[in-house]
Amino acid sequence: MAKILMKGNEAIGEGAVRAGCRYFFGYPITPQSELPHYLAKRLPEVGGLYLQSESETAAINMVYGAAGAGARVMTSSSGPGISLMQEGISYLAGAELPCVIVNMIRGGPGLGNIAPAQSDYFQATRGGGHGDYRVIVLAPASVQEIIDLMQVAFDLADRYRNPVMVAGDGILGQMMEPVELGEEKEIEIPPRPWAATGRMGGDKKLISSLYIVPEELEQHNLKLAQKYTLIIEQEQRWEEYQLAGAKLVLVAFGTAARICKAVVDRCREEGLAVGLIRPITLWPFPQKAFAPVINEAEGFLVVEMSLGQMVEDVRLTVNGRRPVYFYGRCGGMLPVAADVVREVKKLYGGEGQ
Amino acid sequence: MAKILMKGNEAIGEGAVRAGCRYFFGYPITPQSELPHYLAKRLPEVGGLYLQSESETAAINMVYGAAGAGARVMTSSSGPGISLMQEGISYLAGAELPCVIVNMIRGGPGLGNIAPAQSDYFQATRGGGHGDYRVIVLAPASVQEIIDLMQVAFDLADRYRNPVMVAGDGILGQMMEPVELGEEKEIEIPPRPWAATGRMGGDKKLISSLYIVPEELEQHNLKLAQKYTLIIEQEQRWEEYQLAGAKLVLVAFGTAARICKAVVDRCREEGLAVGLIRPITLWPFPQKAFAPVINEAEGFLVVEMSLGQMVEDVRLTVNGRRPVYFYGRCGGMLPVAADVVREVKKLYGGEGQ
Amino acid sequence: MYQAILIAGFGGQGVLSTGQLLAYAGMLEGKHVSWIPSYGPEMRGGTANCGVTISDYPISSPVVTEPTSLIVMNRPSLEKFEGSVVPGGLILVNSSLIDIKATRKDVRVYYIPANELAEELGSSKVANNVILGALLELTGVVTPDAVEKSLREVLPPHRHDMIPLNRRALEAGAALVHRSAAARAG
Amino acid sequence: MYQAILIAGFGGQGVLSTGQLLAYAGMLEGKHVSWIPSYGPEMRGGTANCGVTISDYPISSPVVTEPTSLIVMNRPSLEKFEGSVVPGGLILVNSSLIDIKATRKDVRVYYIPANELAEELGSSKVANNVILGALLELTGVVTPDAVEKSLREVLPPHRHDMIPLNRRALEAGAALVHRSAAARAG
Amino acid sequence: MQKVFTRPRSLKDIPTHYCPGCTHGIVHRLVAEVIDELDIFDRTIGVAPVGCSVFAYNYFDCDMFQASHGRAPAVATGIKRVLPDRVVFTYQGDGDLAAIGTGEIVHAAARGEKFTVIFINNAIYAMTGGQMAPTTLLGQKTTTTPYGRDKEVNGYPVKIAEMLSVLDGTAYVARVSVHDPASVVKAKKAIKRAFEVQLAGLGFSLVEVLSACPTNWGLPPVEALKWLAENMIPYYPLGEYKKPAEVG
Amino acid sequence: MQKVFTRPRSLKDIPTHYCPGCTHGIVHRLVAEVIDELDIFDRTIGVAPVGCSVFAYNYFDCDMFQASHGRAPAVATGIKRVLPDRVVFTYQGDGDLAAIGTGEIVHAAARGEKFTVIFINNAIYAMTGGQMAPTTLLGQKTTTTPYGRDKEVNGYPVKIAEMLSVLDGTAYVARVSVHDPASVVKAKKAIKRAFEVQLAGLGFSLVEVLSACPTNWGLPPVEALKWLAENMIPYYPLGEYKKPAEVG
Amino acid sequence: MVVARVTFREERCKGCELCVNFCPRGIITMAKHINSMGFHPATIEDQSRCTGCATCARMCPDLVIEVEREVVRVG
Amino acid sequence: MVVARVTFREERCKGCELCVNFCPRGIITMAKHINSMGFHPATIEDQSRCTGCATCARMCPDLVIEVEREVVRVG
Ligand SMILES: Cc1ncc(C[n+]2csc(CCOP(=O)(O)OP(=O)(O)O)c2C)c(N)n1
Ligand SMILES: Cc1ncc(C[n+]2csc(CCOP(=O)(O)OP(=O)(O)O)c2C)c(N)n1
Ligand code: SF4
Ligand code: SF4
Ligand code: SF4
Ligand code: SF4
Ligand code: SF4
Ligand code: SF4
Ligand SMILES: [Mg+2]
Ligand SMILES: [Mg+2]
Repeated sequence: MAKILMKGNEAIGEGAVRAGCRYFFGYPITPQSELPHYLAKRLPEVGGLYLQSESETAAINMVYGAAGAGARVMTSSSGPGISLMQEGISYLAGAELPCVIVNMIRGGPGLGNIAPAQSDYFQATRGGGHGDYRVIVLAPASVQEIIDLMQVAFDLADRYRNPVMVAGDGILGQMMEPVELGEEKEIEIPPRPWAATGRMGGDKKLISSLYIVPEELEQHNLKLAQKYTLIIEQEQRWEEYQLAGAKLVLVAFGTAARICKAVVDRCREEGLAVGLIRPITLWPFPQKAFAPVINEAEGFLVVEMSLGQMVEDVRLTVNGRRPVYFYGRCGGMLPVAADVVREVKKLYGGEGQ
Repeated sequence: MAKILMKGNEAIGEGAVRAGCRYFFGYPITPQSELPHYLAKRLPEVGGLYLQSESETAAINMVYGAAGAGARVMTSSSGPGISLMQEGISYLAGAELPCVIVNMIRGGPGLGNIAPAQSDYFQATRGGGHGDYRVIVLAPASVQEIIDLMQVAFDLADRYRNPVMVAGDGILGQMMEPVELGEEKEIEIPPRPWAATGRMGGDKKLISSLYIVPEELEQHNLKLAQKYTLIIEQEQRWEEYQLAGAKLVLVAFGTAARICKAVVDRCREEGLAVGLIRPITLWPFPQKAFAPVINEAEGFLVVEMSLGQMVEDVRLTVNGRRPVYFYGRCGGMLPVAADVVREVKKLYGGEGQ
Repeated sequence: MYQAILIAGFGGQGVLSTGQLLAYAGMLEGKHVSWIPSYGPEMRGGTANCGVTISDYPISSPVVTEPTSLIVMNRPSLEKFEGSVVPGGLILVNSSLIDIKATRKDVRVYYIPANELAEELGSSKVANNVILGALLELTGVVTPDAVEKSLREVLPPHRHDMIPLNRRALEAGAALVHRSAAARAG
Repeated sequence: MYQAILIAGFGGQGVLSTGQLLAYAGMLEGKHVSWIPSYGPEMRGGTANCGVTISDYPISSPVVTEPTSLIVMNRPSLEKFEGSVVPGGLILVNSSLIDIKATRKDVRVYYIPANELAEELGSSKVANNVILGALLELTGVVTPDAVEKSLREVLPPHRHDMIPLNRRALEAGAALVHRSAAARAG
Repeated sequence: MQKVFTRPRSLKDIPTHYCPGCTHGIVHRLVAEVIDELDIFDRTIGVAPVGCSVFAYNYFDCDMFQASHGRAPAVATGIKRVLPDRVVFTYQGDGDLAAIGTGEIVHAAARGEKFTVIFINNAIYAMTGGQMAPTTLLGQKTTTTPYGRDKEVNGYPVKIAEMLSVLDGTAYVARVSVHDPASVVKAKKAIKRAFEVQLAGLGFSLVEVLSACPTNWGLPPVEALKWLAENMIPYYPLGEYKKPAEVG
Repeated sequence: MQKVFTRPRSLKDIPTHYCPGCTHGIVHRLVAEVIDELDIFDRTIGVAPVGCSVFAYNYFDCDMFQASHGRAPAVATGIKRVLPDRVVFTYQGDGDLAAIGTGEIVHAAARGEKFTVIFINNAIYAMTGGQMAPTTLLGQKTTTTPYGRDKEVNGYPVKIAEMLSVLDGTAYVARVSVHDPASVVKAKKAIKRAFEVQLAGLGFSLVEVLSACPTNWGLPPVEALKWLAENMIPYYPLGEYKKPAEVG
Repeated sequence: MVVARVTFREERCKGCELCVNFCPRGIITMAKHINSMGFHPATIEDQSRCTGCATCARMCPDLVIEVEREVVRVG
Repeated sequence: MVVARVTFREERCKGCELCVNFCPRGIITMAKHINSMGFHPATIEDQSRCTGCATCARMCPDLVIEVEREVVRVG
């Protein structure tokens, strides 16, 4: 099939529709507006529903209702709105409901600005809400990958009965790239025997995260923990770029990773053995990606559009065996390839820090 | 002065009043209810205001208004309510407003239950809201310490113009212990030249976290980062218990730390060289506490009322130099001293894991 | 001296305030004390219990999971907590309300018809104090004087006329176990 | 082939859609392409620019910080972005709207009275295409045919009658730089 | 002999956790009776958020959702939009609906969501220990208005039925009470109408029920009902505030 | 010659970021004129949340707070409770006040908070790109109602002035417009009254201003004002919905 | 004369006395003994005076009361 | 005859034409040239016909217009 040129935000919408999502509840916020605009048009075409909620808090709870009633459902927002969803996300995780939440990260804290950033990494991977829970976090780096990962996102949500977050930034959302959409397939949504859809002659079903007896809540927590362990084992995803023989390994995701690819290219041109690990799942963090390189690599340079958040996961993974350096831009500023190359050269050979 | 018997939740209220706090905005939730009850009575006595807000979201924004207008102000909640405050906390941090936020942590995720837990550690220390920001987090372990730390909390908030969180749990809140309140002092609140109190002939003041130009937001972020670095240097607090010669060092805070003290006592009685580091500041994490013991200690055992959150900070601190073990109870269950002793014995001498 | 006392019963039976009174008395005697409540899943009406620790040394953990003494005011509490008492510990059973016996052999168990004794004194409301008196007598954890003093500080002035009755209840409980101890000895 | 083109001007001057057109054409020619917008602090009315990358190889970074070619439609954009162009690169200045000159000496600079040429063709709306034609002529990044084909796919059918005019605009731009190149050569 | 009064099948036959004399129990029964009478049990889905009725999911025997505090209308919206042929109701307290959940209830009403809200106004946050609710009366003492609710500090009680009636999306809004047998009969009628409005697809329906909380009011149950009649009803007049032409 | 019309001193003398013909500019001026006329500039504190008027803090020359989306009434409550002798106003859009901030505005009103709300109803989320607001009219096309607002999907536009008037805590509620010179004069009068009500300590005051967004309505400014008059006013009748006896 | 029967499911009674208060015949009283939940349960004194009006049942929050009545078939 | 003067602060004008539309005298028009913001600014054609009613200023969202009027002192 022919390629078409598409914005990242629109690709999220189209990817969701093609993954069988028929319900969107959300509240407008920059820089993800093209997504609701797209879905407001597109969902009715496929018999779906775009409903603008009165707030992000309402949106995430509509998602809770729709997911509990058995639908493939999603919402989308950015920083401030995602913060408002934290209680709801914690409930979704607690009640084990599948859904997809998009966060097009912007500059923070507070109102900050609408420029691209990655400073919601902690919130996404550690759980910005209360309690012990985890959300699977996917970080695409191109418009084509958005299309592909939306299917993955809905599938993972269903497989593990867990919220999945797709984390991008304003650049990914507004950038246009060619995409191959492929045939539109009839999606079969896995059966949901647990959904509360009215008894209709069957057993009573309950959607809840309340376990008033501590012994029971502990059991529930341990059950969730088991699930999370399984996800850590099975679902780590990453891309490797020029890792062969790399002495310095860059680690970056999303837009920062694209810039880092350019950095790797330039460095390799200049004969510097630099490679890149691009986490695609931010949680579970792709620790497996590090095992094969840790012996050869002399160090790691984490590049983020933040003051340094993923760098903690890299440090936890490397666990003191190699130095881990950090380079970041923040507040909506992008790392410039030339600056990162300079940083690489400073570190190269281990003269860093 | 004579001691009086006081509940932890009430001590928070009394401690706040004695620290010069005159404004409380909050929404009821178990297990911190005694605090609003106490302040609803107490604040009017000292010319202060207890105002019950329509929601936690409103509460934290009332705090924003009151703090920006120059008041010593606090709010309080637990898990679900704290999650709803995340956007507001991010705004407070972004606008650099001083205030105190109490979280009496309960079992999660979702509605969970009302039993004591520590599973909001990530949320508190990593920022559950969006953007790069930090909140100073204090974790008292006794009613007397609550009284003392409330003063510290308000002072730190003012010194750094930053929100301070006091993190307890249902046990700390509902437990009664004797406290020495001391003389009620006239508190002088530091001047707030930045507060927006009406121009009254002076310069215009603005309370805001909006920096629409990325270059400016980056500068703002870097300024915040500098402040955070200063806090990390200056404000690490912890208690050491029986650390001399400890081969196994327990690390625990709050209620779990009290249980661990009993564990240390029993172990020492049995001749096992076990000690305890009790972080009082959860952020900044007291990394300095580890330097003196890391050579002698053969390992660390982190005990939490969660599935393991602070353990990441211990791992980041120890950075692979010693094994770090974890023991936790969750869902509102408490570690039982005897069980932890058993765990210690398993690990003692390094036969662990 | 280290005593960890667990007091358990129905919500509304006053187990929480009895525990507070005990802790208060310990404080007045210069001991380290802590009091900690625990509620059942029901918001009210269900079971309630509290743990009181009184010690000569700073209290590491206020959580009473292995009590040295247990006071039980209803049957479910006896069934639930009997096993947790340390060997050699003490169980005080309100036999006015509990129709079964404890099964532990390695602890001392006393059956106190607290409600009946209290009603004899003039008010079933002081049943808790009867049983508390027995505890004081058997453990010496605090003195009855300290409890009386605590009452004076805890009760609002208009209810201070209740204090003599409470004192008599303490004494009745003490006398009972004294007698029964004597009986045993005899 | 690797071209990173930055197109900058006021919001409302159509710089974003011109960039999209270029990217589309690149895609139709089987190239790797990306388009990325950037807005000024103002919600609207302020400055706007977009970066288009067209390459024979997969595009690592879509962010155009060091353009090989720069098209500027207003004075602030020239002032802001002139310095970012790679040495040896290209700057196309819409001299109908910009009354200053570029200062760089290590790049090729062309001044194109795009609005005037467009009005000569019949509509000032095709000014962007005039300047785009010049870019195509000077860099060969895509063919005018590909742009025409893109227009056919991008424009709604009822506006396809605009395509010939757009094509003429491309050609006018091309001719101009052709001429000026000839002039230089001459 | 014929049974003239027996428990509705839509309620599970287990004891509730409610306090003696708590009228939550009466309202539960009325809702269940209506579900039985309309024969919709099998396709009914209930939503109970946080409040004393948080365990309602144990009592109503239909499919149930436990929702976060105040958000039941949003959850119900999600359910009903996915399953438009099911019958959906929420059961919310006054802290829940009239405080934290104000945005959700106003907008569900404005959107004309086709579900039914049972709104228990007991002038208190009961579950969390008797704090002031938005509906607490002036002068009423609660754990957070120890000196009585003062309009200068806490403002005025919120009249939900009146406020929501203003919205074009509401089809049926009534305020009832359960403080005596006659009121109970009327309350049931209103609840039935609300469900009928939903079944007819006419829009949003809400029944505000004045309800007693003997425990937190500090009154014996019989006294509590008297207090309700004497204090709440004058401020919260009973009646049907809005009804569609189609309904009686 | 005497100046009969010149800029109020409460507005900073800088250009605004508003689009051509955006009536946010007119309302800014009216508020500033009222502040000048009441001579309260020095003790006035404004609160502007998110929306096209997010930069209002740059224009009003008094002390200002930038508030999170929808929460200006909560922020203003915090300010006014700490500084009861200051004059506090919020300036909020319809997305802000009537959607995400519903809970905050209803409860500030119910509490009778003594500040003034300027509520800009332009039937759209302007700042974020023209999405449907709760106040968007039926049939109106926006970026999220590409087929026109459909009551079956999105329900009915919310009438804020009417709804808040029901609350006992509101002292002054009016709806005005700025679509022609006579309306502008009336709008200013209402804004002045609202501030006077605050100064007199009578309670909560709110002025809903029907305002044009030519950009997102896709109309030239003059057409936009006509559209407002012909479409918005019939659904949102102008007038004083509530006023205290003390005020004219 | 009406033939009616009210039955109290004693173990479910919470002793709230609402039935006592609202029975038009005033024939319900609270028992002396205590049920398994610790409450004095409601009980009917004189079954024969009961009209089967079900007022008690209607006011009982705990579904303790069931009411039966003789149906008089006319014709 | 009224002596009045309207002054347009040209660089602030966004060319919205509201003043043009509402001037009762119809004496405001849009200039051919473009100001620094890129708009055709409003301008007055015949100052002498201006009544100084300030309608234009009242409708201008951008405070472009200032109005002066001769005060006729009576007596
Ligand atoms: C976000 C959040 N905030 C607060 C609470 C605590 N909470 C639980 S129920 C409740 C209010 C209960 O009052 P109401 O809704 O009137 O129900 P009632 O108990 O009176 O029946 C509160 C504040 C919570 N669970 N979640
Ligand atoms: C929590 C949160 N959600 C969403 C946004 C994005 N947002 C900013 S302004 C706005 C709505 C603006 O509409 P309105 O309040 O009507 O003001 P207008 O722009 O129309 O003047 C939205 C949704 C935000 N900043 N914060
Ligand atoms: S506390 Fe009040 S509302 Fe809750 S169950 Fe008891 S009486 Fe009912
Ligand atoms: S988008 Fe609309 S509301 Fe915003 S400035 Fe432009 S015209 Fe005004
Ligand atoms: S049925 Fe009527 S008469 Fe009989 S006991 Fe009940 S209320 Fe009394
Ligand atoms: S109303 Fe029901 S619960 Fe109350 S006393 Fe009568 S039978 Fe018992
Ligand atoms: S002052 Fe009146 S007459 Fe003069 S230009 Fe303005 S609107 Fe026209
Ligand atoms: S109203 Fe103001 S901005 Fe608009 S055209 Fe007239 S002078 Fe210019
Ligand atoms: Mg209530
Ligand atoms: Mg708007």
